[in-house]
Amino acid sequence: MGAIITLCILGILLLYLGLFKMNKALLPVALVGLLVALGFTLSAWNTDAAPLYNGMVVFDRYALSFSALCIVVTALILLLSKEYFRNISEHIAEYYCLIIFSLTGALLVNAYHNFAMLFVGIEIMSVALYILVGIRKSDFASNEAALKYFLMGAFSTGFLLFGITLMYGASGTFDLGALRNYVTSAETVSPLFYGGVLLMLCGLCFKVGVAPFHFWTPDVYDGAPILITSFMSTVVKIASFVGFLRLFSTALVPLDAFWTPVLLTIVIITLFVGNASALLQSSFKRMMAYSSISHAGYMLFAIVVIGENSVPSIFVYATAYALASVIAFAALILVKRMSGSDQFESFNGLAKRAPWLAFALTIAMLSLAGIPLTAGFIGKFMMFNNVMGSYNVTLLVLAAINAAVAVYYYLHVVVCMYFKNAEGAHAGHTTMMPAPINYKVVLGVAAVLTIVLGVYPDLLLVLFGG
Amino acid sequence: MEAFILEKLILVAIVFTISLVIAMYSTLAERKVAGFMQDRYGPNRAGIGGILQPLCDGGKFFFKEEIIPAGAHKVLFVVGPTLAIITACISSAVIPWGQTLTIGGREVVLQVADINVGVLYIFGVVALGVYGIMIGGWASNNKFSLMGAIRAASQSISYEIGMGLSIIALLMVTGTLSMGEIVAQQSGFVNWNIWVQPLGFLIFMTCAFAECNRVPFDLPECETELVGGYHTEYSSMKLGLYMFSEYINMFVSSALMAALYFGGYNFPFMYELGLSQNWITIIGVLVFFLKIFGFIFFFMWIRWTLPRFRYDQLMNLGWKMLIPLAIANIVLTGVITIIKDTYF
Amino acid sequence: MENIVSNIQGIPLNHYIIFCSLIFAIGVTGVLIRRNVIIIMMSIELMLNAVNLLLAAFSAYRGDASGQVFVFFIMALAAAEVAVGLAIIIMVYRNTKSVDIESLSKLRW
Amino acid sequence: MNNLFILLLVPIVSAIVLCFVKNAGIAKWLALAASLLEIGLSVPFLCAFTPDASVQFEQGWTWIASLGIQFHIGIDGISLPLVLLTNGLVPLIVLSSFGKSYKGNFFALVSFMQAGLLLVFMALDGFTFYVGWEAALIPIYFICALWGGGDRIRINLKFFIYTFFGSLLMLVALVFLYNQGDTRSLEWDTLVALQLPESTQRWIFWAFFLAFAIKIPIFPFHTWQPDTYTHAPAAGTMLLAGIMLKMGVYGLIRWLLPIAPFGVLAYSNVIMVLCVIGIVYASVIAFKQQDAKRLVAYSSIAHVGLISAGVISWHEEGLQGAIIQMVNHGLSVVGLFFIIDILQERTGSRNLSDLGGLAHRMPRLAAMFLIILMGAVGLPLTNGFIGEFLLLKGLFDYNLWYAAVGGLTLILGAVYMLRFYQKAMLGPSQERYIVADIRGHEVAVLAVIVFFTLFLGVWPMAVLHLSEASVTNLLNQIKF
Amino acid sequence: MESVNLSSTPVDYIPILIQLGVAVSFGVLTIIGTHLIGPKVRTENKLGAFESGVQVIGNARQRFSIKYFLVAILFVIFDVEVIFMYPWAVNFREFGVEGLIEMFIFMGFLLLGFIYVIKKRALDWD
Repeated sequence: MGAIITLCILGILLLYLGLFKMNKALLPVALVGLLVALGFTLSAWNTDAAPLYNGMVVFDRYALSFSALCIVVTALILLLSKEYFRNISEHIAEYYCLIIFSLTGALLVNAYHNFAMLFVGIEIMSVALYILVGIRKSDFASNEAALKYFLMGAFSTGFLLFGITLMYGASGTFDLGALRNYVTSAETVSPLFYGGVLLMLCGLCFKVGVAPFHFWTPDVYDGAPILITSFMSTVVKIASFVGFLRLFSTALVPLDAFWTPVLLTIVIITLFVGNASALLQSSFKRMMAYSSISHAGYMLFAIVVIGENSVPSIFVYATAYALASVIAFAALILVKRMSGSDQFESFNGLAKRAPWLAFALTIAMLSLAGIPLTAGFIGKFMMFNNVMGSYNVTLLVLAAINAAVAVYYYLHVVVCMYFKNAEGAHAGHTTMMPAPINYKVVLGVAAVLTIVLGVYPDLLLVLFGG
Repeated sequence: MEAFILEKLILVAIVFTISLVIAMYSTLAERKVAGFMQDRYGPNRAGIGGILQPLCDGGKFFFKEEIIPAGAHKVLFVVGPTLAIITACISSAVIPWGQTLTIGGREVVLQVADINVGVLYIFGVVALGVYGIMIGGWASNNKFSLMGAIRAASQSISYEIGMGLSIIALLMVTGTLSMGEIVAQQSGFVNWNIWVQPLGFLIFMTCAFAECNRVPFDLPECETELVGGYHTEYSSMKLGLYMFSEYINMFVSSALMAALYFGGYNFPFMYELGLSQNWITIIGVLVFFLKIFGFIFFFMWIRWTLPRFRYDQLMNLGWKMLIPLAIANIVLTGVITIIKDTYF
Repeated sequence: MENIVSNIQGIPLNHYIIFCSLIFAIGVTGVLIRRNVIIIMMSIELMLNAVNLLLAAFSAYRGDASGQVFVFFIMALAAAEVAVGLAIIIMVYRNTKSVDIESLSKLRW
Repeated sequence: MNNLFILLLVPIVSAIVLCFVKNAGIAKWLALAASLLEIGLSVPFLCAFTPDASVQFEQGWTWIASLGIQFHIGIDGISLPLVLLTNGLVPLIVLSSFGKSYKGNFFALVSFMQAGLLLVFMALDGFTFYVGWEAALIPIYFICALWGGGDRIRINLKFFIYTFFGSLLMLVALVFLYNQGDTRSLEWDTLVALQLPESTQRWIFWAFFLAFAIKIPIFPFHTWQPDTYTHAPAAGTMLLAGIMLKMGVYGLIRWLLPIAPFGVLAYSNVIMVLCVIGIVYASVIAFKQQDAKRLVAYSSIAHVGLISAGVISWHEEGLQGAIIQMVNHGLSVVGLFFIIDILQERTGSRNLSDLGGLAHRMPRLAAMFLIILMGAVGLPLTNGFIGEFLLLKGLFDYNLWYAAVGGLTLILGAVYMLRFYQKAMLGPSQERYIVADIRGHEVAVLAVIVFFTLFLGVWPMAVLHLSEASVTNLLNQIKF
Repeated sequence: MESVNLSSTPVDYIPILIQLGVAVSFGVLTIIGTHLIGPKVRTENKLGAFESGVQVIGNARQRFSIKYFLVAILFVIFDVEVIFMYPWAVNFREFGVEGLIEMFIFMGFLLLGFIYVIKKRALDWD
């Protein structure tokens, strides 16, 4: 809880720093605040995890680990923001503040134990993002993305709420624990409850952006400023998944015969739609958007087959995915700053101009593709393992096919960087303008972490008492 | 059940008539007060001392030509004033006019409806009031009207926050949302809420002025700038309805202030004089109306005393003065109440 | 409270459920078929209000206040959402001079 | 001193160091030194190895404790020849690139790949094996795509995705196996002891087989191979053909046979047919080739077809033949590709119709070429002979007809290889080429290859006695 | 205080409906009445928009200052926050000191937002 309170105060503090024209202090203060929040999160690690505040939130290890991940990823993203926001607009403090608030919402979603907190968390997270997506006020794409995100977000919230309502109508509670009691003890679960589960599934699928509820994702990810896209596709996505998993693993497991087929269908559609669409993209950013859809499909594996391994596997997968995404988007920011485009072509010849950047991006892509010795592989292995636990061989083979397809578009950017030469205006540049130090730090940290986790994943897994 | 409905029907009819009559005569009173303040007579031709003047005005409204401008949205143009008068008329439903009156063995409560969320009801209805103005102003397709309508909307929502916050402090004292309860608690004289909520009352009153679009907050219709504002294009009885609704609003807010802060029908020594219940009730009603008239007079007094605000002053007063003050009032009330409860 | 509960319970629960589902469905349909952004937003509000109503009904039936508290949360956050949404729509309108969803076609799905 | 992990560590360290070396001159010497050090380090293993069935020099650490995954390496008679082959060929490949001006990153990739290959050959844990398997793929992809020619991007992407898809299937199978049994483990011992039901073994077989078959490549899965070989840089081709395809064969022997014996049994006829078709088909195609590199590429398909058939034949001779032939094929194919590279460098073409009559201008090359060629064809007293003989013997024991058709490989191989030699070296001399004979590092590389070609031809037991016990043990281990 | 009548039945709302009915009929009847009684002489000038006698230029339904919009948004937010206080205020004594502190924290955040809005000059009309 300390983390959430810290972040609330931090957000307001940032807002007021901006008010008093202390823009230079924004980033350091934000990072220190995140550090404090991380400290709170980690210090609660060994305490008893009982639901707090009348069962509203629970800070078990599950919540804490994901909270820590979200905080770390946010810190990495904020490190990238130094010049980024300044180029967009003068309201820098507000953006920091909104990101922090969004993170607060994410933490709340991580730790909810009552639907009220799930709803509040999701809303805090999303409402802040609606604004962030549209921070390029005069950029039409950004406007459009903001509007679409807003409409879709609000729409899906409606589904989520109706689902919650029906479940409440059937069980008379919003509390996850009580809900579980209801599901396990009631002789016949009311049909209302089933309807509620379905609607909630729809709502949550909208939020995490899996097919067939994914159609907003590419547009929004594409239209939003890159930094915000990276935040959305990492922290927000992870938090939504955590909320998703918590609901199903805590309360709805006994009903798995009902929702597993539904979810299974969704997973398969997601994998194919995400991959097939990503294959066709000519823009790196859009490719990342679609790839995030297919990764959402992989992460759903952990929910389709809920078991003791679900949490660690989704955690490792999410970590790998988040790190790789941060690298990818950081690289994209740098490349776009130079070439003004987020097409694959602008990556041409990057290996010559900025070898280390290209190297880091290659690691990220390999990690996303799930090649061994990167964190992505461990995530994929654990996910596969998870599914295999219930002998879903067919699903696994489909996943393997998709993973092979995915390699194609992940390597596309590697191909551009290493094997193609820059043409046109940038051909003359033998070196790119050097990346700012903060980018170097972020890229370095993320790349090293990706490799280290790929080589020695026990660093993370030990958290879950393996 | 039938008796209950009949009783309420009669009560509604009486309340309705009274509010209409008061609204009508407020116009006369206004002019008379103006005359008094400006050292002149005011209307004095129709009837003795101009007593028939409102009737003449009303008649004139009816017989004037009604004009619906060519560019106006026909339906909304008519809906606007209708909505305004409806909301004005129904807000008085929860005000307790007096205690129970025993007529032929039947106890009649002099309150149309004693619902447990009376205060919220009033707020809800008052908030609706702005729609009438907004719709009418927009439908007119006139720049002045639109201007006036927007100003009205903006002003009324701004002051609604202050009003809500000031009421919260009052609710902390009363512990109930029922109008009947609130007034019943203020029996006698020392129990009046004004003694514990003076600041709240001031805020509430200011906001009430603004909600009624009365001078000094009558920017939506200031004739010197906006030529009547939202009702520039209105004529005949539709204009009349707007004016009616405004005066009824004034009447209702006066009643509200009297009921919430000045004890409503309660008067000093009401139980000590040994009067029978019916007499207490009748005197109470008279006292209540006396208080209402006092407030209406106050409204008019202010009108002819203070100049109109500028728009920025208006917004500044609402947002930067009243809201912080109201919050401070809540904090103060909370702290004092807690201290009082704990230590005394 | 008992009184109001018994009165609400006078109406079968199914009626509330069907009624609210209908409103919700109307909202969903509105979102899906209307092209004016403002109307879409209003449809979304309609969905939320269907939820509110149903929550209140359930809450009354179960004599459990938590449903009504939830309604508070929904209202508050819906307000925040609307505030942001309106701002976004204004921003879009300033750039495109239109509130038609069809005009948003720069990004293609 | 016999620490296998150090053997792995040396190439990794050298790869990291080489990453930072910009100077081409320093880089190549550094790379050579590292690979020679690696040989030096592997010789003690050969000496200390006792040729019995046991797994030796074992080393194991817990890798991912919570998943029960080990980092487990060790060597037995089957892997030792391949480890030695890898370590032996890498310096040759490095040396063969001395003529080019590769920078440190090239050699870094080669070293990294060497580490991956070694890991594959040493792995005794499925996870370790898979990691090595993929780790070897990344550098070769970069080597081929960065320094290759032709439509390298498309070709190599195809190669990568093709093989990656195969390995994903293997991953699926591994994950499945991981979930079998009482303890979660991917240890080789555990997996072999699983005794899965036959129906399960059947699909496990296909999952593994596809991964290996694509890598080897066996007939219908070979389509990536000729293009990739042709357009890769010489060193890349050598790595691919010389060592990497052995990963597949090794996988068949090490993992497929013991884990899914019933699967092998059930489908061995199918596989055999595929192998045999591959042999004939590739030989015929090779005969029609004008591009020398393509010719050798197809010949390679034919050879590995025979090797795979030998493995599948399930006889000691077949397996022994497969092992020695892997070594032989590695040697000869590296030599051949190097020779082609030399020819191309000198003449600017590797098209057979452009070449001719080079023998008298390059006598040393011609001689060495001939010996290596003989080895590839499988003439007695060269290394290829004993390998092919054993393979055919195994095949013969399995089924006469397969052996008969498989035997064509000898005849057809002789035909297209000799045609190659004749077109390139003999015949009317093309006056427009001013070519110098081989020298320096070229001689060194070829001389080593020639030496081993003859050495193994004379004394094949050098390899065979290493693996004999292990192969027998493997065959005994498999219970039907 | 003992006789606090917290219950409210739908019957209590019937008088309100009655009053609503009366009000609606009054409004509608008046409108219809004037429509029937008043004279109708339409001229173009009379039906045009009134702009103090000046020639009408353009449509009246045009964009207006963003400030009004800002006020509207702020109202929506603050008014909803105020709603949260009603239940608290009514039951204020039961919640005691703890409730008071909690609400003060809530109001503190509200106030911080409010100060931010003022500092950002969102409410300044120039």
